[in-house]
Amino acid sequence: MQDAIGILLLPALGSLIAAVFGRSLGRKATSYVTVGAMALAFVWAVSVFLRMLSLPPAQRSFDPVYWQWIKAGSLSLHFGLLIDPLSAIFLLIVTGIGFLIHLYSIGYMHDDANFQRFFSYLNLFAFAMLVLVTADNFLFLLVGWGAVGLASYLLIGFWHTRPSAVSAARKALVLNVAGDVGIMLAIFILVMTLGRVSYSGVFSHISSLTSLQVELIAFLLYLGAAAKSAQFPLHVWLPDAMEGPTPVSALIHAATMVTAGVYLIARAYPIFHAAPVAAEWVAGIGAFTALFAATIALVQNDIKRVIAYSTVSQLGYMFLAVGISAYAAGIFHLTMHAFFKALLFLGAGSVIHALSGEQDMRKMGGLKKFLPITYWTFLIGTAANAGVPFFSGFFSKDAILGEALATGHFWLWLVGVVAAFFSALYIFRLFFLVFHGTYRGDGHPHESPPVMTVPLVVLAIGALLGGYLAVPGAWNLFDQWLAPVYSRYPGGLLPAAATAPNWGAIALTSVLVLAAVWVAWNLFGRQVREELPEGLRPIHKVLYNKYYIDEIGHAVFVWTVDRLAVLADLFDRVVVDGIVMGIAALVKGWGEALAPFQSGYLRRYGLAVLIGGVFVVAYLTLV
Amino acid sequence: MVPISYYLILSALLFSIGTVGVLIRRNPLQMFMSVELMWNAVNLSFVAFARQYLNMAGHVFVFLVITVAAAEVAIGLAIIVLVFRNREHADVDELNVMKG
Amino acid sequence: MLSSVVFWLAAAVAIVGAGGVLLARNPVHSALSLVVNLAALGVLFLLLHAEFLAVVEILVYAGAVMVLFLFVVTLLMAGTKTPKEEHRFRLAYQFLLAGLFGFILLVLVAHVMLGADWISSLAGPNVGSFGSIAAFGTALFTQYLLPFELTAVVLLVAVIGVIVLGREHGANR
Amino acid sequence: MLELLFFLPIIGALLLLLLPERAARGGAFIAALLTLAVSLVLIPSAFGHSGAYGMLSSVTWVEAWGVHWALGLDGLSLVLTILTALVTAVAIAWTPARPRTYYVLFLLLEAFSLGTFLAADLFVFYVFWEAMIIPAYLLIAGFGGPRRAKAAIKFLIYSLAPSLLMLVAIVTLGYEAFLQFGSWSFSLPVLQHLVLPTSVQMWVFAGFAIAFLVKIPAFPFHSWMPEAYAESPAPVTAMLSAVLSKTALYGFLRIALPLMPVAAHRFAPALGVIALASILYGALVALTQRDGKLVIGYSSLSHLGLVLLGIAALSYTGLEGAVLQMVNHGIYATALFLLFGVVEERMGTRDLQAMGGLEARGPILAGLFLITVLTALGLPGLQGFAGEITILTGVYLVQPVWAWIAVISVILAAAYFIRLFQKVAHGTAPSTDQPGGRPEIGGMQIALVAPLIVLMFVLGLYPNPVPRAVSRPLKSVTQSVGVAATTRATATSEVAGK
Repeated sequence: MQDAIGILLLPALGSLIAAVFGRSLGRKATSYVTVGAMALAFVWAVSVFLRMLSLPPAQRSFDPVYWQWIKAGSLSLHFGLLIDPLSAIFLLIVTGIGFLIHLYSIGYMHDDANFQRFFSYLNLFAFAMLVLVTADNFLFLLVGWGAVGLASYLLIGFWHTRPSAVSAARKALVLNVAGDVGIMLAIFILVMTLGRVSYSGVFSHISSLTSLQVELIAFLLYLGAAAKSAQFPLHVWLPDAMEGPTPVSALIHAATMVTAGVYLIARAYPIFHAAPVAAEWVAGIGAFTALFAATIALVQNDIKRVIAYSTVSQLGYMFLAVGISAYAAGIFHLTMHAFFKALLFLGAGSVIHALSGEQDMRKMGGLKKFLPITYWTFLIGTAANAGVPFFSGFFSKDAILGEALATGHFWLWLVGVVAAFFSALYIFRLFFLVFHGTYRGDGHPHESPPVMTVPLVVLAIGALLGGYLAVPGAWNLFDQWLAPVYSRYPGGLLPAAATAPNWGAIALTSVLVLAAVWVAWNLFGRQVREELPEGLRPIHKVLYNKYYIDEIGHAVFVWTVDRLAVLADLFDRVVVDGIVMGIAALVKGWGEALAPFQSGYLRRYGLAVLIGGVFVVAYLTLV
Repeated sequence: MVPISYYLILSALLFSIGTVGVLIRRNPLQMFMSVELMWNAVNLSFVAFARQYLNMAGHVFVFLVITVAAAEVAIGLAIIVLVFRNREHADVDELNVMKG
Repeated sequence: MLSSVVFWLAAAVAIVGAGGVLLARNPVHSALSLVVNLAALGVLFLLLHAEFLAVVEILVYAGAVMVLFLFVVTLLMAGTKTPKEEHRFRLAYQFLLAGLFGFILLVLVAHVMLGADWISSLAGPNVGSFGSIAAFGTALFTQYLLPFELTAVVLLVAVIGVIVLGREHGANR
Repeated sequence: MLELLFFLPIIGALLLLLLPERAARGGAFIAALLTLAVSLVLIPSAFGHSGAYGMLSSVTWVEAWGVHWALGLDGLSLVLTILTALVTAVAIAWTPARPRTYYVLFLLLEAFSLGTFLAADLFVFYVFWEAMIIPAYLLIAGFGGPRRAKAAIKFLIYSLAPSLLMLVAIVTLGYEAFLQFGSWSFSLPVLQHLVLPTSVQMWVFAGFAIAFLVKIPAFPFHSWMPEAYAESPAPVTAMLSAVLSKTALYGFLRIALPLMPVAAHRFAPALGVIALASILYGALVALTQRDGKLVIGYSSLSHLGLVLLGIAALSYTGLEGAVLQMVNHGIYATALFLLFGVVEERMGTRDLQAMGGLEARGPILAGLFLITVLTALGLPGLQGFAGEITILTGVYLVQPVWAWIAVISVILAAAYFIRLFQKVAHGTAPSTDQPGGRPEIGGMQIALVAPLIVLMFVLGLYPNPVPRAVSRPLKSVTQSVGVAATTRATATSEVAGK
C-alpha cells in the first residue's frame, strides 16, 4: 500500500498545475487536469479498496512511512499514512463524491471569470481532506485539519467582492482555527504524557494515563471536532458558508470538511472509550444539535440555508452515534449523508442555476415541470434526508436511534426521534415550496446541462440504494467492513444485543416521518400559507433568527476581543510610548534648561575653562 | 644667581596676564597675541627647568612649541582673515552662531 | 650679580610688554608690546644658557610671527568697525571674573613655587656644554628625532590648511 | 573561509564605491549572492570538528585585554548565517533605483550581522553588535518615510542605551576570567569554564537580557519598533525584523543561557512572563492597526515573543523549536514586508481601510501574499506551523500554563492576518491606486521572492534539517543550563505508527 500516497498527490498536483499554469492552459485544459486528477484518484482509491477486500479482514491495515518530518527533543515524528478500512471509506467518499462535484462544477462555474482558480481550490480542498483522513498520527491529522480550514476559507470567500462572502470566510476560518487549537492542545498533552502522537502509539498506551488526562484530551479533541463539524454552539459558521458557490457547499457539507469531526472521534475511539464523560457530552450535544438545527431549518426561506441547517442537524445524529460508541452506525450515516446531501446541494445548485441565482424559496414553486431530472433526483435526496422508509437515510438514521435506545440512552433517543420528525417536515417543506404549487418568480427556468445532471443521477442512485448495505435484521456489510478497525482496541464494538433491530422503534419513527410528510404536504404542497397564526409568530421570529446565537457569540467574543484589542492599542500609545516619550521629554527639558549656558560667547567659554582650571589647580596644590 | 622659582613666578605672572588677555579682549587678533603670551610663559618655565636639571629635553620642547605656535598662528590668522572678510567686523562676541 | 640685575631688568620689561598687550586699545600697539615682551624673554633665555632658543625666539617670534601679525592687523584695520557700545557689557562680570580668577591662578602657582624645596638647591654655575648649539643639535637629532620629524608634518599640515582656507574663499567668489 | 564570509560583503561595499551609480544594485546583489554561496559552501565544515565549533579561527587582537579576533561556525551560527545571507540577497535587489549609499550600507549591515552570528569572542560580538546599529540607523534616517528622523533617533537611542549595560556585563565577565584564570579573556569557549557566584550571574544576565529584549523587541521594550518599522523602506524593515531581531535571540542562546545558567533559571519565569505579554499584546494590538505594515510589525512582536517563550522554557525541545521558528520567522517576515511593500507602492497607501481589490487586479501578487500570510499564521503543513508546534510542545513539557496562554495567540494570529489579507485583497481598489500603473508584481520580484516561498513549503513539509543542524550546539546549551536533554518522556525515538 506504499502507493496510496498517489491518491493524495494527484489532487495536490492538479491544484498546483491549475494555480500556476491555469491561465495559460485555459479553462478546458484546466478542468481536464483537475477533474481528471480526481477521477484518477477515485480509481486509485477503488483499487486500494479492492486490494484490501481481497485480504483477510485482520490484515486490512497498512501504515506506510515516508520520511522523518521532525525530530526536536521530545517531539519526533515521521510522515506516514494509515490505510485501513475506516480511511478506505473516506478515501472513496472524498474522491468519489468529490469527483462528481468537480464534474458538476464544470457546468455550474462555466461563466465564472476565475474558473481556473476555483478548480485549483477544489483540488486543494480534496487534497487537504485526504491528508486528514489518511494521516497516521495526530500531528498530520492537524496538518490536514488546518489545510481543510484554509481551503474552505478560500472557497467560501471565493466571490471576494461580496462583503458577506468575505465575512463568512473569515468567520469560518477563525472558528476552525479555534478548533485547531483544541487539537493542538490535545497533542501537547499527548506529547507530554505519552511522548507520542501516532494513533497506534497513543491508543495502545491509553491505560497509562489518568482518567482526568484522558477526559481532558477527549474534550480538546472534541473541541476541534465540534468546530469543524458545526456542533452547537460552534455551528454558526456553517450556514454562512453557503456564501460560496453551491458546489463548494456540496463539497463542504457532503464529502469533506464537516465529516472530519465525526472521523476524528471515530478514529480516536479508544480515547473516547476511556473518557466516558466526554463521550456522553459528545452524544448529548449531538442530539441537542440535531433537534436545535432542525427547528431552525423549519422556517428559513433561503434554499441553501435550509439545507445547511439540515446538515448541522444530521451531523448531530452522527455525533450522537459516535458519542454512544455506535461508531459503525455513525460512519454509515455519514456515508449515506454524503450521498444525499451532495445530491440535495447539487440539486439546489441546479435550481439556482436554472433561476439565474435566485435562492429565495418564496420566489420558486412549480419547478417540477421545468426541471424534471432535478425534480426526480431531488425527491430521492429529500426522501433520504427525511428518513422515509427504504431510502438510505432511513436505514442509517434508524441504526443510530436503535442503538441509542439499546444502549440505554432513552432521552437521547427521544430527542433524536423528535428531530427526525422535524427533519422530514423541513425538508419536505423545502421540496414542496420549490417544486410544487405554482411558479412565483419571474425568470425563465431551464433544465441544467448534462454535465450537471449526470452527477445528480449518480448520486441519486447512491442515495436510493446505499442503505441496503445494512438492512436491519438481515445483513450489515458496514459493520463487517469496519469490524477490524473497531476490534483492535477495547471499546470499539457494541454488544451484539445493541445492534439487533428494535422493530417497535423503527415503526414509530417511520410513522412519525410519514406524518411529517403529510403535514408538509398539507401546509406547503397544495398552496403556500403566507400568514402565520398569531401565537406562533414569536416562535417563528426566534427560529428565523437562529435563536440569536450569532448575535450572542458576536457580543461575547468578537466584542470582547475588539475591546481588548482597542485597549491594548491605547495602552501601547499612551502608556508604553508615553513613558518613553516622557523620558525623552525629561531629557529634552534638562537640555533646554541648560541650553542658556551654551551662550555662544567664546570668551565665556574661555572663562569657564579658566575657572574650572583654577579649581583643578587648587585641588592639586591645596588638598 | 637668581633662583629658579623667580623665573617660574615670572612665568606664572606672564601666563596669568595672557589668560586674562584672552578673556577680556574682544578683538580676535589681540586674543591671539595673548595666547602667544601664554605660550611664551610656558616656554620660559621649560627653559628654566632645563637649566635647573641640566636637561636638554626642555629645550627641545620649547623648540617644538615654537614650531606649533607658528603653525597655529598661520592657521588662526587665516581664519580670522576669512571671518573679517565675511562679517566685516572684529568682535568675537558677534560670532555666537553656536548659541544653544 | 650682573645676572641678577639683568634678570630683574628683563623681567620688568617682559611684564611691561605683557601689560601692553593686555591693555592697548589699538592692536598695533598690542603687537609692538608683544615684540618687547618677546625680546625680554630672549634675554632671559640667554641668562638660562639657552642661546639657540634665544635666537630662535627673536627670529621666529619677534621676526616672522609678529610681522605676520602686524601684516594682518594693518590689512584688516581698514575694515574693522569699532566695537559697538551696547555690546560692551553684554558679558556681565567678564572683566571682574577673568581678573579675579587670573589672580587666584597666579597666587596658587606662586604659592607652590615659593613653597617648593628646590628654591634653595640651585644648580651650580658650572654647566659644561649645556645649552650649547651642539648639545641642542645632538639632542634634537638623536633622542628626539621622531618628534622633530613630526613637527615637519605639523608645519606641512598648517601650510596646506592655510592654502585651502585662502583658496576656498577665492573659489566662492 | 570564515573571514571570507564576513569580509565578502565589506569588500563588496568598498568595490561598490568604485562602480557607477546605476551598476550599484547589480554589484550589491552579486556580492550578496557570493556571500550566500560561501555560506552554503561552509555547510559541511560546520559539523566537521569535534570541538565546540565546527570551524574556529582566532587571532590575538588586543593582547593586553585578552581580546581575540575569533570567528566560529557551528550548526547554530550556520543556520542563521545562511538566513542572513539569503534575506539580504533578496532584500537588497528588491527595490531598484536607490542611490549607491543605500546598497553600501545594506552590505555593511549584512557584514556586521554575520559578524554577530559568527563571533566566538564576546568583545568581537560587542563590536559587531554596536557596529550593526550604524548602517541600520543610516538606512532608516536616509531612506525612510516622512517621519524617518524621529524613528531613526528613537531606534538609535533604544539600541545604544542598553548596549552599555551589555558592555558592563561583558567587561565583568572578562574581569572574572582575569580573577579566575589569571588573564583577561572574552573568548566564549574559555568563559564556558567560569564558575560565577550567583549574584554576579544575576547582574551580568540582566545586563545582557535587557539589551537583547530591546533588540528583539519584547514587550514593554518595543516602543521603538512601530515607528522604525513603519518609516523604513520595506527591505530595511525586512532586515530589521528578519535578521537584527535574531541577533538578540541568538545572544540568549549563545551567551546568556550557557554562561549564566543559574541566573537563567532564576530569570526564566520573568522572561516567560515578558514573552507571554509580548505574544498576547502584540496579537491584540495587531488586530487594531490601520497601518498594514504595523500589523505585520506587531505580529512579529507576537511571534518573536513565542520564540522567546521557547527559550525561556529552558527545555531542549523548546530551544530547538525556538531556532526553527527563528529561521521560519526570518523567511516569512521578509516575504511579508517585501510583498506588502509592493502592495503599498501599487496602491499608494498603507491604510488598510483604504486598500482593497488586489485579488482582482493583481492575482499573482495576491496569491504570493496569501501563501506568506498563511505561513505566518501557522497553517499546518506550511513552515510556520512546525516551529510553532515544536516551541509549544517544548514549553508545554515544562510550563503547561504558559503553553495554554500562548496558544490563544494562534487564534488571534488567524484573526489579524486574515483581516490583513482580506483588507488588502478583497473589496474594491482604492482611489489612491496608481493610475495607469500595473497592480501586479514584477517578474524580477517574483524571481526574488520565489526561493522564500519554496522554502515555506519545503520547511513546512520537511523541517527536520534545521533541528538536526542545531542539535549539537543546543545540547551543549542545555547541558550548561543543566536541563536534561529530554524531560519525562523518554520515548523520543518513536517512529510514528510503528
